[in-house]
This record gives sequence, structure tokens and C-alpha cells, in this order.
Amino acid sequence: MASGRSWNWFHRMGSPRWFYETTGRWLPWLWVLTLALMITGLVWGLAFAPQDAKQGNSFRIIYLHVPASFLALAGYYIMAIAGAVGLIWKMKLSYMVMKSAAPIGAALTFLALFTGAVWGKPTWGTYWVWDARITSMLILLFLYLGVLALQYAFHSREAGNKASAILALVGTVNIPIIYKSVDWWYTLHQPATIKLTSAPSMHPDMFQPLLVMILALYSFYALALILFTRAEILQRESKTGWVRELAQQAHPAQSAGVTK
Amino acid sequence: MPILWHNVPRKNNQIAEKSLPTESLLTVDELAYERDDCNVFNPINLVVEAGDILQIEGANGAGKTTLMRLLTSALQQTSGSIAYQGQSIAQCRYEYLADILYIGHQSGTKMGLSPAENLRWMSPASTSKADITHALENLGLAGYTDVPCYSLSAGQHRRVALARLATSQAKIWYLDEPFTAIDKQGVKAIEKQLQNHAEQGGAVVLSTHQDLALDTVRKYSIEAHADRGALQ
Amino acid sequence: MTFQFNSLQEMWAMAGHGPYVWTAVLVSVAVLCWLLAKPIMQHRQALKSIARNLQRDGGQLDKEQPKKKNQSTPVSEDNK
Amino acid sequence: MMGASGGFSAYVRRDLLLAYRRRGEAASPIIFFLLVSTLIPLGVSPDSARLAELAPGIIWVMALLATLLSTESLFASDYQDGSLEQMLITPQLLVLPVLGKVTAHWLVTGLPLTLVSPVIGVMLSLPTAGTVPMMASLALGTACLSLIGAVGAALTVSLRKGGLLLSVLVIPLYMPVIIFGSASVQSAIDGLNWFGPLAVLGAMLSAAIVLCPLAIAGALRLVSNN
Repeated sequence: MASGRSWNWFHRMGSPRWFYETTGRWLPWLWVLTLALMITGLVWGLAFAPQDAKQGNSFRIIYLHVPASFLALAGYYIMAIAGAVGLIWKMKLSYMVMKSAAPIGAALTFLALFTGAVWGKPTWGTYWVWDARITSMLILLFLYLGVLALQYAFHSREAGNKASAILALVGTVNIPIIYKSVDWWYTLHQPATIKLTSAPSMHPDMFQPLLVMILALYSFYALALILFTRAEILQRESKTGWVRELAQQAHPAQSAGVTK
Repeated sequence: MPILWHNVPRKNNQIAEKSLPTESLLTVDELAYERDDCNVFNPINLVVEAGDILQIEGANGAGKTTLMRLLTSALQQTSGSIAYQGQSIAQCRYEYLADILYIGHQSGTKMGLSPAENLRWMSPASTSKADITHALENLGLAGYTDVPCYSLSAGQHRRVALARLATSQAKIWYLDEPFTAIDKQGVKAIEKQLQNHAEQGGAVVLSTHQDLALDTVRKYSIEAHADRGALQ
Repeated sequence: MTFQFNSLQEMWAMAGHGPYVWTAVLVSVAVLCWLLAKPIMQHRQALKSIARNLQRDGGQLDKEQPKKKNQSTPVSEDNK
Repeated sequence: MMGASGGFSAYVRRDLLLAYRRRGEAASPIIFFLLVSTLIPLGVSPDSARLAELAPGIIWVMALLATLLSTESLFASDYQDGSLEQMLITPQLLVLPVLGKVTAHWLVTGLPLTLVSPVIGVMLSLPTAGTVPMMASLALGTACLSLIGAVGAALTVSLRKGGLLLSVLVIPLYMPVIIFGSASVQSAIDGLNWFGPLAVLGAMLSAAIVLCPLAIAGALRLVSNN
């Protein structure tokens, strides 16, 4: 069949071993890229970017807050898409990716909330304000926690995977609705607060390091996702020959007794 | 969207040569099911013809219930195929489901309904009231037809579910441990029903540890897969 | 692009916003590091425990494979 | 095995009959709704001006919790007695019985809540301008809540202690409903146009009617087996 060949790459990609070996080759580069971008962005943003006219130096938190929020949201979609691929094509690997994406996304959402709160104190005079974006972030955190909790609630790994994939999909459909509703709700109540500087109107000197930090977090996300997935692959594929060989190579001392 | 939960089982070309008679009611080929990457049982091959009574045997945990649920398409197999009259049940799903009857461990009777209401619910729409009363009386539930089910004993519950056999128009009956909590007389009455069904061209697949008093029973034993032993 | 502060001390203080900015930075770095350290630890532990299991089973790696294959052929086929 | 068990209306009728047989249990969300609303004046203040200000939000939050309370049992008894298994192998699209069950659930919880809400409105001194919008938004909104909650109930049906988890899964998804529900009441009280938020609620309901049964059916098929 003609379609058979063109789907080959797809099925090969679904093989955990293929993923493990390929990403193993990428990893060193990804580490270098992530660290380089992260250090550049942080130093540039914290020390060299000009300070904001209204907010002073506290505005520098934007270099952490915005990239984290970005990835927190994008991460949910990555998780949901991985779950959908798992449900439709019954691909084991994509469930592993989904499972790995959940803690990373939850941690980044927490980070976005935390940096937002710390930024709020000097800006608004309070750590917590029911601002539209912060409220949406909080809901996103709850969505992540739901997926995580559901994942581990089942004795059967498979049931946990399928359940959290469905939940992630339902959440994906809901996220735009939630964001729009919260936005609308916020304009309805209009509390008098200082509006945060939004990215497009930023001065280029401020915006460029932000761009670097966003790229840094994307790269970081890829790195973390790959690391989590590789660990997951080892745990799940522990009965296969190639993982056993890998373990023997890594710990020859421990398995030396085998040959005796 | 429905693609999400009806996948077409993978083709298995190893057995294709075994010229399967298309008139076989049910043909199961190399059926395997994995739960959390562990095979539940050794691959299953069986053929059920009209008039067969097939008893599935196997130790506790061998996967009898899993097999029943695969056969009724409540679960999706990992590999292998199930064909109904020569056609994969994934393709003729609704046709197949209309022709089967399944009574599982939990019988599906509602506590809040009376035996008559329960049977009404589980029987074809054309079943008359007299048929329902008759079916219940046949299984020794005369006088109980209109009391709520929660006042009945476990055995009586089972009987309510098994009364479906009398009203059913299904060709294949799948009975998972049908005799649990049923007394000797009840077992006899049900065995007779199974025999009648088989003689009329139906088929019965049942799992039970009891020896049936019927002489036409074929047996098929399933074994837990080595994967699962390795786990423990 | 110029260094915005006169000294490192000044940068640390950030004109009074230092505590906020540096808390955000430290917590962020900690969380990000944790996200990288956790899978690496898991990875290591998984390899170790697999190797340990192999040793415990004493060469099961070689014995088990063919045995499994035998068992997976259909054992009981009593149709007809 | 088609028979009486097939179809949407058969499931609605059966679940209504079952709820009627267990009236006490079926009424508990309504009683909960009434009881909690007596706590509010005790906990906040009996001052009617303050109550009136909070009433739209409070009534909506309580209606949401009352619905959530009853959602857990939506598929639980069917799962335990095996009729869920039978439902999965009826020769028809699974979304029909699913939608039937959710409809019955709404008729047993959402609709009575809507009908009782004017009483609570009076108790919490909700301005009279808010009564009709409140009933309209509750009628639409609780239907959304039933549908969304059913997804959570289906996902957790095979878990022994699914109740708490269910609320973790479902409450974030409830948020748009409560925003627009209470907003329509609030706008009516403020003399603004309250059809806007109500229309959004209606749009959400129609989307939920289309999408939720698919998710519920998928969840029941894939998860309840394990």
C-alpha cells in the first residue's frame, strides 16, 4: 500500500527505543543550547536591560514570568496532543510524553504564578490580585493538577494514561473558553490596578532579552521533556532486551555475577 | 472522533491459510490481550459453531472474564481477530451486538426495580408481559415478580438475570460464571435451557468451574500468560 | 547595551526591589533545576534497579527469552 | 439484545423511575442547597443589603456544589451492578444512553434546583429583578454542569474513592459556567442587559451537548474496564 510507506517514519517514531537512541544523540547539544540561552537571557535581562520608567527594577521579573507563562500554556497543548495521539494511534511512546509533560507544565505554571505574585507586591502593593491573567493561570494549575492526580489514581497504568489523555483533551477544548470568560469577567469588574507593560509596546532593548529568555525556556522545555520521557521509557521497557543491555553496560559490577 | 474507541484489529496473516468455513458462528484467531504491557493469557484460537456449548475452563486469574469481555467487544483486543459469521466484529459491530447476550459477574439487575421490571428492561421490546412472568416463574421467582430487587437474595438476583435466557432472541449466549449462588434445581433448569438453545441452532459460551450434566459440552482451557507469572 | 548598575552591590539591591527580583530568580532557578535533576535521578535509579534485578535473577536474561517463546504458541486447541 | 434498553428516552425513563424509588437520596442536593443557604446569613450577616449584594454569586456557588454532590453517583451504581457493562454492549451509539442518563440527572437535580431558587432568592434578599434571570441562567447552567460533571464521573467511575478527585477534575471546567451564570443575574440587578451572558451560557450548553457525550462515552469505554 502506498500509504504504508509514508507512515513508516511515524511508526518508527512511536518506538521507545528509537526515541531513546535518537534523543540520546541530541541531548548534549540541547544542554549546551539551553544553558547558553538561559545564561545570556538572564544576565542580559537582569543586568543590561534598561529599567522600566514606572516599575523600576521589579519589572525585570518579566524575564522569568512571561516565558514561564508561555510554556505553561503551550505545555498543556503539548500534553493534550500527545494524549490524543496515544488514544488514536495507541502509541505507547506518546502516553509517556504526555505523562512527562504533566509535571513540567505544572511546575512552570506554579513558577508563573509565583513570579507573578512576587512581581505584584512592589507593583500593586499586594501579592495576590484577581487579575485576569493570574486567575487564568491559577485555573491552568488546577487543570494540570487534575491530570496529574488522575494519572496516579489508577492501579492500571493504561487506565491512568487513557483517563488523563481524555481529561487533557477536554481541558484543551475548555482552555480558550476559560481564558475568554475570565477576560470578560475581569473587564466586568474592572478593579483599579496598574496595567502591566505588555510585550509589543516594549522598548526593543527590553524586548530582545525577553525574546532570548522565551527561546531559552522553549529549549529548556524540550530538554526537560526528553529527560523525563527517557526516564519513563527505561522504567516501562525494563523487560526488553535493549534496556537490559543498557543496564548491564551502566552497572557492569552489579551484573557481573550473572556470567559466573 | 469515534475512531478513538473502535479500532480495527491488526490483520494476522499467519493463520490466513487455515481456510475458515464462513458459516462458523464465531471464529477467534490468535486472540491476545495486553494489560499494562503484560499478556493476560496465551493466544486463543477457537471456533464456535451453531449448536455448540463451549465451556471455558481455567484457573482463577487465567483470564476467563477478560476473554468474555473481549468476545462481547466490551474490551478491545491487542492483537488477533474475532469474526462473527466470517466477518470481523469490528466491522459488523452492531449486527453482532444485536445477536449476542452477555451475563457477567455483575448481573446488571437494578436494585431499585422489581424482577419483572428488570427483565422487561433487559428483554427485547416485543416480549409480552406473559412471557416475562413465565420466564421468572420458570426460575422459581413466582410470587417475587413485583417486589423490589433489594429484598431478594444473591441467588435470586442471579436468577432474575438468568431469566433473560428465556426471553432473549440472541444467537450466542455468553455466560460468565452463571451458576454462582444458584442452587441445584436452578442449575438443572438453566442447563436445560442451554441445551434447548443449542438444539435450536444457537450457541453458548460459558465459564464455570462446575461440571455440567450435559453430554454435548466442549471444553476449552485457557492459561495465564508467562508474563504475568514473571510479575509476581 | 550597557551595564545598568554602578556596582554589583547596587545590582543586588536593585534600588529596593532586590528582594523581589532575587526571590523570583532563585525560586525559578531552583524549580528549573529540579525539573532537570528529577528525571536524571529517575533515569539512574531505573538503570540501577534493572541491573540489580538482572543479577538477582541470575542470568535470566539468557534463559528466559526462548522459554517465553515456547509458551506463547497455542497450547490447547481442542476445537473440532 | 436491543429491546427496551435501547435509546435515549428509555434511559431517561429508567433513571427517573430509579430516582423516584429512592426519593430521599435524590432530594438530598436540594436539601443541601436549602441548608447551606441558611448558613450564609449566619456566617456573613443578616443585613439584607449586604446579602443582596452577595446573593447572585452565592446562589450560583451553592447550585454548583449541589450539582457536584450528586454527580459522583451518576454512573457509580450502574458500574457496581453491571448495567454499565450492559450499556457498553448495546447495539447502538453509546452517546444516546449517555445523553439519556445525563438528561435524567439534570431533571432530578438541575431542574429542581432551578425551581427552588426563588425561595432562596427571597431568603438571601435577592432583588426581584434578578429572579427570572437567575432561574433562566440556572436552568441552562445546571445542564452544562451536569454534562461536564458527567465527564468527570465517567473518568473516575472505576475508582473506589473517586468523589474528591472528581471535584478536582471538574471544578476548573465549571468556571466559565459560573462566571456567565452569576453575571447574567448581576447584570439584571444592575439594570443592564442580561440576555448577553445568558446567550453565552446557551452557546456553552449547545457545545457541551455535542462534545461532552463523546468524551463521556470514550471515558466509559476506555477507562471503566480496567
